[in-house]
Order: sequence, then C-alpha cells, then structure tokens
Amino acid sequence: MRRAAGDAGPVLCVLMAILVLWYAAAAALNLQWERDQAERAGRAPSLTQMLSAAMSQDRPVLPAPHQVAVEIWKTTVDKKITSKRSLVYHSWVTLSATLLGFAMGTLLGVLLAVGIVHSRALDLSLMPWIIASQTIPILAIAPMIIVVLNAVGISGLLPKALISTYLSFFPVAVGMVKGLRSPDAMQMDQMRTWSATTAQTFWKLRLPSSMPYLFASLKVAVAASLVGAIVGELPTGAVAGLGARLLAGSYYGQTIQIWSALVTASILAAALVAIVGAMHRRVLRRMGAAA
Amino acid sequence: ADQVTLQLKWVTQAQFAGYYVAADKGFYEEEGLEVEIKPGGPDIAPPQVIAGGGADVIIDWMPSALASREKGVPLVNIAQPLKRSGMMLVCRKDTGIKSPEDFRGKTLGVWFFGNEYPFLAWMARLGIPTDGSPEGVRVLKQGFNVDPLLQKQADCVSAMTYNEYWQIIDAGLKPEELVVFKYEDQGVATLEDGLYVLEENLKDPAFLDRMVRFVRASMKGWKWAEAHPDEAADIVLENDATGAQTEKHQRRMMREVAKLTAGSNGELDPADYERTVDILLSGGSDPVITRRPEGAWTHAVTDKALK
Amino acid sequence: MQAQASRTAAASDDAASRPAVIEARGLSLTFPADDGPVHALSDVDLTIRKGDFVSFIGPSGCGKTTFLRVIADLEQPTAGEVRVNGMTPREARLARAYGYVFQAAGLYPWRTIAANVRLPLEIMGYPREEQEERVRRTLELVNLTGFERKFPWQLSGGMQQRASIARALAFDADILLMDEPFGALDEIVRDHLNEQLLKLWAKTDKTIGFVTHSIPEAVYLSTRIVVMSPRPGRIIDVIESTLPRERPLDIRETPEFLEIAHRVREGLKAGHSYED
Amino acid sequence: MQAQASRTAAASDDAASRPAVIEARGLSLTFPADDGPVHALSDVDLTIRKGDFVSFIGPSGCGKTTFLRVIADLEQPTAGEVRVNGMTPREARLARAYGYVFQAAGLYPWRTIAANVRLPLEIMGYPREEQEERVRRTLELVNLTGFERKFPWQLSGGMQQRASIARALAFDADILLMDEPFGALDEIVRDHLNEQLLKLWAKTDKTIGFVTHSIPEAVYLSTRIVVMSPRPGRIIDVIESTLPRERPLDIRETPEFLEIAHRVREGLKAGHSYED
Amino acid sequence: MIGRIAQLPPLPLAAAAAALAWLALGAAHAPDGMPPWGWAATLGAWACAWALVESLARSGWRHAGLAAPAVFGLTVLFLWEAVTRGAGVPAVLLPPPSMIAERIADSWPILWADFSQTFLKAVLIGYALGCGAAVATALLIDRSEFLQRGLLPVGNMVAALPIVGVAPIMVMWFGFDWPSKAAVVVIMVFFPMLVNTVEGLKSAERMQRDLMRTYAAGYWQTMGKLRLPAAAPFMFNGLKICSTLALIGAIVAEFFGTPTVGMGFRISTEVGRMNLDMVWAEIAVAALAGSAFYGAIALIERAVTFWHPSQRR
Ligand SMILES: Nc1ncnc2c1ncn2[C@@H]1O[C@H](COP(=O)(O)OP(=O)(O)OP(=O)(O)O)[C@@H](O)[C@H]1O
Ligand SMILES: Nc1ncnc2c1ncn2[C@@H]1O[C@H](COP(=O)(O)OP(=O)(O)OP(=O)(O)O)[C@@H](O)[C@H]1O
Ligand SMILES: Cc1ncc(C[n+]2csc(CCO)c2C)c(N)n1
Ligand SMILES: [Mg+2]
Ligand SMILES: [Mg+2]
Repeated sequence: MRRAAGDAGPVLCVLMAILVLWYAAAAALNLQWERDQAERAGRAPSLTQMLSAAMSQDRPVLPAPHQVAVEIWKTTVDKKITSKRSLVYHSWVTLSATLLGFAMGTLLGVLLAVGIVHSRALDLSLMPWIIASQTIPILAIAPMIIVVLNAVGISGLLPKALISTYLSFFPVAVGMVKGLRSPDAMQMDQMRTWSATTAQTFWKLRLPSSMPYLFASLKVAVAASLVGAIVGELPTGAVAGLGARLLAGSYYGQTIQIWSALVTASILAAALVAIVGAMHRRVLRRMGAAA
Repeated sequence: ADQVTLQLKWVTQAQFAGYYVAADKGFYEEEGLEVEIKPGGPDIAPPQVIAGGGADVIIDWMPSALASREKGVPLVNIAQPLKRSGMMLVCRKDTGIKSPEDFRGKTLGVWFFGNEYPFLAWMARLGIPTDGSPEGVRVLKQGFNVDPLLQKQADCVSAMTYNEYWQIIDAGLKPEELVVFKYEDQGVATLEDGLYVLEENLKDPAFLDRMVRFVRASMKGWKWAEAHPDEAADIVLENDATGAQTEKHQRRMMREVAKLTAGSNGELDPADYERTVDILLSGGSDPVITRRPEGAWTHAVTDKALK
Repeated sequence: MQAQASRTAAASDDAASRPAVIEARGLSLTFPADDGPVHALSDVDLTIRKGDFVSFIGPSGCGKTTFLRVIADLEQPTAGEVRVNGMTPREARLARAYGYVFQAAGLYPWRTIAANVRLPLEIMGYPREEQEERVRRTLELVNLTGFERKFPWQLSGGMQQRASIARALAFDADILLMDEPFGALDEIVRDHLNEQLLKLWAKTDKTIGFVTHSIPEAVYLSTRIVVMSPRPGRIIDVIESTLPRERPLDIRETPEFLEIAHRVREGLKAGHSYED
Repeated sequence: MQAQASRTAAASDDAASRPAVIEARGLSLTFPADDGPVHALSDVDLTIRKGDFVSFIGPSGCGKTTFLRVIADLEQPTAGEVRVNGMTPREARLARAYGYVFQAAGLYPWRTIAANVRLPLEIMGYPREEQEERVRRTLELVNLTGFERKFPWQLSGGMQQRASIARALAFDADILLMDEPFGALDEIVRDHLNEQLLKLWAKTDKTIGFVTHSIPEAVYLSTRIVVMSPRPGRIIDVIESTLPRERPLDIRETPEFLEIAHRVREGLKAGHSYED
Repeated sequence: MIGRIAQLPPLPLAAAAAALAWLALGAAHAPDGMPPWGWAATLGAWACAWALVESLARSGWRHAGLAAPAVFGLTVLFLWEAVTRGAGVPAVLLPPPSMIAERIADSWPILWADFSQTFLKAVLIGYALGCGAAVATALLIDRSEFLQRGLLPVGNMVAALPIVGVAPIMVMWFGFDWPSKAAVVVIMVFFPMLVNTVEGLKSAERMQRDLMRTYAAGYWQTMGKLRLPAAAPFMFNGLKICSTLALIGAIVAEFFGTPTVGMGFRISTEVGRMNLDMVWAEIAVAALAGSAFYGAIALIERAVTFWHPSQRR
C-alpha cells in the first residue's frame, strides 16, 4: 500500500510528460488537415483558431487526450455496464477471454517446459516445432481454427481464449525451460546425494529456482494474452470486445473511438502486469528475499 | 423450428438490413425458421466458413464465389437480393484524374481478400497493368477505411456507394472535390451480395425447402426495409454488438442500399450473371476465372419462394 | 606406495575383518578442457572398511573433492572402478547411503535454516513429527538454536557452514562424506564439533570420509589418514592411526599424536608442489 | 575492556606516532528482522594506525565480517561513526582505498581466472600492459600459474579462494581487508601465503584488517589481535603483539609466540558462548 | 509400450516407420477414402516414429539434435498428409503438405519478394530498434529511482497496445510500406524485452555487487562488467521470445494496408482467394525464417552465456 502511494508521484509525472507530448503531437498532426481545409475554403484563420479546431476535430489523425478522456468517460461512466456501448462491457468480454487464455497458456507453457527439461527426446524434437508454431501468423489460421472448432460445436469464449493461449504459452515455455535449468551444479548435486526423485527435485529445487524467470515470463504472457484475445475477436466475428471496438472504429475512421479502446486496453494491460508484479513480490517475500 | 445459419460477408451494418429485419420482425419465425446471423469481419472468408460446415448459407460477391468454385468449393447462387453494384473508385480531384486513362502512374487503394477481382477485371479491360510498372498503376492494399485518400497516401480509394463514400464526405471533403467512378457506369459491374449454398446440399429436399422459406422471408425483410429505411437502420443498430455504429450513418446507408435492392425480387437475372462472368473472363493474361462455370446458379429456390 | 598402504593396513589387525564399504581400484579421472585435459585423479586405489574414519589431506587442487564426488556418484571416473557396499556408486546413491557436506555451504536461499535442514528429511519421507525433532536436535548440535527462521543470507559464513553440516547429519546415512566441513569455524567451535562428530561416529558406527586442511584435526579424528599429491592427484601415503578409538581432546598433546602429525606433515611436504 | 585496549596501545610506544587510518567510535549495527533484530555489533571502539596488521578473531557469527563491511562502506552502522583516513568510509571507498577479499570467493563465472584478476585493474584504468604483468605476477604469487584460462567452475575450492586473493592483491590499495582468506587452504600453501603476505606488507606499508579462525595465524601475522565475542558483537580484548616485524616461520615455536597465542585462546574462551 | 519399442536401435525403427508410412500414404490416395488398414498403418507409423525419436535421444549420437526434430517434423507432415488425404479434408480448409510443397516449388520469386519485404526489412529493422529501445529504457529505469517508479508502470502499458489498433495508426503515420510494419514490430517487442532486461539487471548477486563497490567502480563500469553479463540470460530470454513475436507482428500488420507485396499481404489475399496452398507456402517460409532467426539467437546465447548453469549440461 505504502509502495503504491510512493509511486503515485512519479507515475503522475511521467503521465504528465506523456500528455504534453501527446498534445504537441496531436497539434502537429491535426493542423495539417485544418490548413488544407482553410486553403480549400480560401480562409486564413489565426493559429489559435486553427489550434482549437485541431483539438476538436471529429476524425482527427491523432485525437487530443481530452477527447479520448471524454469518450472514455462517456462510454464507461455514462453508460450502463450491460449496454453494448459501454466500454466496461467490452473490456469484460475481452478480459474474460484473456484470463482464460492466460490460465491455459501458463499451464500449457509450464507443462511443456517440464516435459522439455525432463525428457531429452522432447527437448530435441519438440522445441524447434514450438518455435516454428510461433512463427505462424495466428490471424491467418485463426479463422480456420474457429471454423474447425465451430464444426465440433465449440464457440463463444473458448476459441478466443485459445488464440490467447497460443500467444501466451510460448513466453512461459521459453522462460520456464531456462528457469527450470537454472539451479547450479552444486544444488543439483545435493539432490543427487539424497537420491531425490525427479518430482522431488522439481518441486523443491527446480521450481523455486525458476521463479524469477517464471514471473518475467508471466508478465509478458498476460500482455500477450490480452493481445491474443483482442486479435482473436476479429475472426470470431468481431461482435463484442475491445478488438471489435478497435476494428469498428478503424473501419469507420473513428479515431477517437480507436484511441479510447487503445487506452483502455493499455490500462487493462498495465493493471494485469501490475497484478502479476504484486504476486511476484509476495512470492519473493515468502522466499525470503531481502525487503 | 428449422435451424439456418447465415454467414455475412462483413460486420453488422445496413448493408445486410433485410436479414436483420426478417429476424427482428418475425418473418423467419413465420416460416418456421430459426436463423442465426453470424457477422463477418476482415478475415472471414465466407466460402471457407461454409466449406468447414460453419454455415448453411453465405453472402458473397459473385467474383469471389465463382473463384472459390474453381478452387473446389461448389458454391451455387440461390438468390440475388442486390441487383446493382455499389462499388466505386473515388479520387481526389486535385490529383488531376478525369478519366480512367489518367490512372496510369497513380496510386490506387484496393480491397483485397477476394474483393479485388472486379478491380483487376476492370484494369485488364482498360489494359492498365497493376504490377507497379511505370505505365501502370501502383496498387495499395487498402485497410478498412478511407484514410489513405484523406492522408493523401493514395490518389483514389475503393468505396461503396452506401458506406465509404459517405465517410469521405463526413471527413470534410466536398463532393465537388472528388471524382467518382462507379463500376456500374464503367460497364464493369459485377454482382455483389448474393446468397450462396453448397451444391450437394441442394440435392436434399429438406434443405432446399428450408432455403425456399429462408429466401422468401429474407426478401420480405428486404422489401420491408426498403419501405421503412429508418426503422430498418434502427433494427440493425440494435443488432450491432460492438455498439460502434452511429444512427446517422446507418440510416443513410440503408437509403443507399435500398437503391441497389430496388426492383429485385431476389431472383438472379441470368443476363447479369452472364455479364459478370464475361467481365471476369476478360482478365487478360491473369483472368479471375479460367473457364465459364457450369451450374453456378439455380432458380430452384427462388422459383418456389416467389411463387 | 601400494606396498606402504598394505603395510599399514596389516598393522591394525582388526581392519581386514570388517567388510569393505568403499573400494576404489585403478581410479582415474580426467577433466577435458579446451586448453588441455586436467588429470584430477590418477590410478587411485583405496579400501575403506565399515566404521573407518578416513581423512583426506593434500594440497589445494589435488583431487580430494573429486575423489569424494566419484564415490558419491557425482562424477564419473574415466578409468578404474569404485564399489560401495558391493554396489556401484549409483546404486548406493539410490539406496540413500550418503550424507554429503559440500565444500561450500550451498543452502537454498528461499528456505529458512530449519527448512534447509528439513529438506533431506522431506525428501526421504520422514514422518512430520520426526522431521521437526531431528531438525531441532541437529541445529542444537551445531549451536544454531534460535536461528531456525532466518534465511541463509542473514547468517554469517561460519553459521551457514554449520547449517549445512546439520543438514547432512539430520538423516541416518551409513556413509558420511564431508568436504572441509569445519573450514570456516573458529578453534573452539571446531573442537566442540570434532568431539560431537567423534561421539556420533562411535555411537552409530558410520563410515566417514573427511577432507580437511588441518593436520591436527585429521590426526585427532581419523582411523586412517590419506595423503594426496596434486596434478595428477595420487595417493602418496596412507597412515594408519595408532590412537585409541576413545579420544579426549587432550590426546592432542600426547607424543603419539605428535608423531603421527609429523608423519602427515612430512608426507604433505613431500607431495607438495612447492618442493618440486 | 576499554581500559585494556588503551593499556595495550600504550605498551608499544611507536603506535601513537603513526597516523590513524581507521577509527571506529561507539559503532553499533543492528540487522532488523521479522523475528526480532540481530545485534551484530555493539558499541565498538577501535583505532587502526598506518601500517598496522590487525587480526580479528572470534567465534562464528560474532560480527567480524560485519565490522569489515562497515569499514568498507558495504554496510551502514546504526549508531556511532567510522573514519577512514579522516574521511567517511564512503569517501575512502570512492578514493579506492580498499582491497577486499570476501569470505566466499565470488568470482564472476563469465570471466576466466586471469580476467577475474584483471577486473579491478580494468576498472581502475591501469594501462593494458601493466594489467597483464600484474595478473601474471599475482597469479604466480598464489601459485595459480597455468590456470589463467580456466573458468571458476573448473577450479577446486581452494584454488578459487586463491584467485580471489590474487584479485585483491593485484592493485595497490592502501587498506587490505581480508575475510578468512586462507580458510580453505592446506597448511603448506597457507604458510607460503602467510609469508608472502608479510613480505608484501613490510614492503608496501599497507594497513591490513584480517579475519581468521586460526590463532597461530593471527599471532604470526599481526601487530595487534582483536578478540571479539558474539551477540551482541563486542571487542573483548585487543592484544598488542610483542613480536618483531621481521618474522621467520619458526618464530612460531618461540615461547613469546606461544604466550601470545595462549592469551588469545583465553580471550576467545572467555567470550565464547559455550562457556556461558 | 512405445517406451519398450524405443529400446530398439534407431535404424530398424526408421525402416519400420518409413515402410508403414509408405503403406498409409498409398492407402490415403484410394479413391473412396482411407480403408481401415490404412488408418492402422498411419497409427503404426506414428508409433514407430515416436519410438525412433526416443531412441535417437538416447543414442547420444552427435547429430541427434538435428535428426530428432527432423524425424518429429516428418512425422507431423506425414500425419497431416495422411489425415487430409485420407479423411478428404477440403483443400480450402487445410491443403495436404504435398500440395503446399508443389506450390512452394512453383512460386520461388513471389515467396522471395515477400520474404525480403517482410522479414529482411520490417522484421529485422523493427526488431533491432525495438529491442534496442527496450534495453535503453531499462537502463534509464535502472539509472533513476524516479523513473523506475514512474516509467515502469507506464512501460507496462505499452505491453498490450494491441496490434490490431496500432497497425492502422502506424500505416497512417508511417505510410503503407515497410516502415509502418517495422514500427508495429518495435511496439510488439518492446515490452517483453523491457521486462526481461529489468529483471535481468536485478539478478547480480549481493557479493558480486559489493565487490564492485569496493573498487568504487562507476555506474557504467558496474553495468558493463557485472550487471549486463549477469543479465544476459534474461536478456536472451527476451530476445528469443521477441524473435517470434516480431515475425507475427510484421505479418499481422500487413493485414491493415500494404503495397501488394509481403508475407502478410500474400496470406490475407490468398485466403480470400481460397488459395490455401499459397497461404501455407508463406506460412512455411515464415516458420523456416522464424526458426532460423530463433536458432541464430540461441547460438549467440550459447556463446555469450556459456557460463550459466542452463547452458552447462
Ligand atoms: N544481512 C543480514 N541480515 C541479518 N542478520 C545478519 C546479516 N548479516 C549478518 N547477520 C547476523 O549478524 C551476525 C554477525 O554476522 P557476521 O557475518 O559479521 O559474523 P562473522 O563474525 O563474520 O562470523 P563467521 O566467522 O561465521 O563468518 C550474525 O549473527 C548474523 O546472523
Ligand atoms: N568441473 C571441472 N572441470 C575442469 N577441471 C576441474 C573441474 N573440477 C575440478 N577440476 C580440476 O581438478 C583438480 C582437482 O580439483 P578438486 O576440486 O578435486 O581439488 P581439491 O583437492 O578438492 O582442492 P581444494 O582443497 O582446493 O578444494 C583441480 O586442478 C581442478 O582445477
Ligand atoms: C479486409 C477487407 N477489406 C475490404 C473488404 C471489402 N468489403 C466487402 S463488403 C464491404 C462492405 C462495404 O461497406 C467491404 C468493404 C473486406 N471484406 N475485407
Ligand atoms: Mg575441494
Ligand atoms: Mg564472516
């Protein structure tokens, strides 16, 4: 708690700096359009007039922060959360797929890592193909996955979550393989002298040693899950969720809507990563790290 | 009730008002049908969905449907609610483009993903290469919106009369600042949003019967939508789960779409079909389809439905 | 040198009657390396019988650790063979025959001291209550009572080493292999632990292999002292202790003791590289 | 006890004339912990003068390491103050006044032995050639010639420790702080290094703080021996050596030597927890 | 069962697998679908191949590291071929590998043009810039307590800038050609690299750090000689994860506007055209390029962090 309070100042400072930059960029990018308009209309408005116009365009190249803030406010606080126009509703749609996908991805990643670390055959044969699998652009095969799943009667949350899973298991698998192999020779030798079983070595040595790697990977994986869920919303019909909002926004050139969805997604990501970070700190404390 | 799954070509919008109206007004129910309407999206290829068993009937453009047919998905057109084409190429006037001949050396935004066939056929007919050579045109894969035109990244972009054109207008460009080439006017109009099913399914009388009822109810929906454009647009809005569509835009879209469906009772006009096939076959060295398709359409459904 | 070893073995007549626990025959171990192989052990023969307390002494880098590691199946010899209780080292390890104190403490940083000592007990499946009891007892033995709930980094170097000794003593292994366990301890704690170790040894009849750099410690504790020389690591002398098994601390002032110590020192000097 | 310290200081009359290098006044250090604080140092006063060789001896966990760490600005005292050459430890550290040998070797695993020894030289910006020369010389000093290109895990425990000693001796620090540097070495290497260290000290007039558990080693090397007692860590005796600065190895058999050693042992026993 | 078979030496197993596979493929081409014995042969071939991998792994053969994944890969391809052919999966859903191979052989020039557009330009440049920026940010964060508290949480927000939303914006800002894709890649790889670098910079041990303090080493000296080497295992973790992310990012970004060249462009266009064999040909190129990229980084990792326990077994 104290930590959170102590962080508020710096975070605000950085956010302020970003806001200032953002305004500057918005002005620079949107002014061009105002200038063209004025030129076409044969008007010569003053710079301040143009600036204020640039900050309140309907379809700005880059919306000003306050426009985004107003849009977010309108679509969160002013709307019932069950409404299709509520960002809270859409966030929840995405978040639920994210969480399910993250859970499955973490599980799969850890299981694969365990297999790879313990079986040389798996290590040799599987790893290259796991890597290759990650180079397949999901957007390309997602529709096929969805079609196939649909054919076997799976629809709704799960197909999206599966795309999240696909994106998130990889960082976990790579990180955990490294982490599970990170105990040093002496620690492994100790386990050998006690003739610990593979399972015991895993639970009592490999797993605790892998924690720093696991959590670094988990942070990447939640973020990837979120991206996966958003991406997965497109070929699943893009009916609801932040991805659908983004898509609809960009389809109709509604930059303000795009940016409000983007900002929401970012806040969601930051929150998810922060939660994983908090779990990391708790685990570290349990594992006796210096405060 | 009998189940029917319909896969749309694009997201929920007034372009598909007839089906939403039919569902909302209970026309499907009256025919004893329970219809699930699946919205499309940028990466959904309806022929792939139907081949995978994800839908009973799909909406597709005829060029894409015929191309798929050549690739081994035996699609058959069973009805054609949209009689006219809404496709066009919109250019900024200040680029100096006055006629299609002026396209040479310009940058054009084109939709791909199976929607490029009409454009390619048109260019082939004009004899303008699309491979980026200096005497040809530079083609960009256009994203979902008209930004390339607004940002001056392209000299012309693809648009539909009922949608993207109005986005350009909304963005602040005046109609007099634009030059518009409608495919209809250029004589390269190909059939758009038609209803397609898999050939072998039609052999099943029960399926055929379902389709008959489906087409009948859908056309009833379309005619209702033509008569009540604002209400139809509102029904579409209610069905839009993204909550991103605006009333103004959808109502306008409904009116424009109505112009394309006007006068169509859903029956495919074989003359339109022949014209489309001719255009597609005229693709020069790289035609969209290589031979005249057989059995790519049937009146079996509309004959019964419109009795 | 072979001759010497057998001579001393004959000297204590009960030796042959006890069963051999560890037998090394023609043992060699070479570490491959980019810049030429390192011959850590070369043609080592040694028999350790049940109840022996064998000290290994020799200059730094002569292969003492390596030898213990081979016995404990942590390293594979490049030639020769080792038998432990008539089994291969691997079988013996799987039968949990070893308690091993490593040269560095090697505590798991995420476990408290008590949990570190409890670790082998958990692994060997001791009942919960007995675990607690043994942890308490061994921590008391090494004088770490009160530090159960500390983490390793909160302990001084010597305390960590004692915790690691406690960890190896917590369970009942037939063979104790200890690699400089008392190196980081002051004389008084060291004397205390030496006494405790002797008591334990007398009581349980364990077989102990013990690496040390302290000649008095080696002489005080051992029934036999193995003197090694470096690169390649060879046994240059095996000294049979003539001291009684019962050894009060002041035995260290007896002429007999000093005589053995002298012989060890001579052996050490002889094999030492400074004398080359 | 304060009285004792000043008495012994008075005994050697040249002491006061040399400038104080390290001065600790009322030094206390308490480690906070969840289960109650640990008082590692309590009210420690000590003055170390230029050219002193001060040994710290005391039971395991009494605060020797902590004291050296405070001097080297690796730990902040909770009370009292330390001055090093009239500066704060921090300033002295930034002036690169220290060479520190840690209790564990702590070599960087990604560097070869030679590169590990070269590390401080690189940091302090010695010219390239001098670096090579010094690395060669110090590695020879600790008898590790031939192992330059090995990585730490390819060395035995004692060899690693010697490499870490070489690392601290490679550059010219005024103050050498050595935390049980010879703990893992056999007697002969140890004697050799003791001699070398004394030579170096005599030649360079360094000030040396030296933690050891060996009473003979402390007596042999030091001009003063600080005996500490544990929890809370206090100085219970400061023994001024009466041995000459020139010390051949056989000085260890002289009655004077044995007398000092006896006194250290008594001090140690007095402060030891086993005697409570 | 398979474990028992795997006791056999690799050679007979390979022969058995090949023979059964040959049988199965023959059966798969039967006009009226795969007969039951064809499926049995398929399963048998699979079991033999699996046992072969196990046996190879145990053999300690020098080239097992190459042979095992190759056998595994061949098995996957074989199963794919047998199932798509045998069960008559429509080629517009999943074409059999033989068809894809044919297409690859026919389309070298296109594949190469797409590869150089997407991989050689967008991926490599975006990857270098993105990872570089992440390391620089990590150092900034490390340098200042203030930034650490302020920038890291904000850096986390970059994590989920969804590619779907970002890609059109990048097209708007950086144009249609590869720079906008490189920008997407930068955003894609930034966060994983940042997290791993930050974590890695924490990983130097206390004593190792204290040593640097006693030398009064400067910030950059400590960084260069201790903290970066100690962080290397984590950083390579990030670099590996990013290598595949970068490829995904560049390809997906091309769905949102490109000139008419590029792997992503080709994939989305050909899906629309139902040319699934071309789609899979591009995917195969992507997989090959991605694996080679990953492999190259893994090799560098081995050379740089040879000292880490995970590399030493
Ligand atoms: N970081 C720490 N946190 C908490 N307690 C600590 C910490 N470091 C040391 N201690 C405690 O401080 C006391 C003194 O430790 P120190 O390391 O100074 O002992 P020492 O005299 O060097 O012992 P040894 O001879 O065993 O190395 C010990 O009781 C130890 O438990
Ligand atoms: N993993 C290894 N790789 C290469 N060489 C090694 C390895 N381990 C040990 N050596 C070498 O083997 C020799 C013997 O090492 P060992 O650790 O057995 O010595 P030791 O007698 O225990 O010495 P110390 O008393 O210093 O601990 C040394 O020269 C060392 O350099
Ligand atoms: C990526 C992508 N871009 C364009 C289209 C073309 N398209 C087909 S229907 C339709 C609706 C017009 O308002 C449009 C634009 C597509 N399907 N996918
Ligand atoms: Mg050793
Ligand atoms: Mg200490």
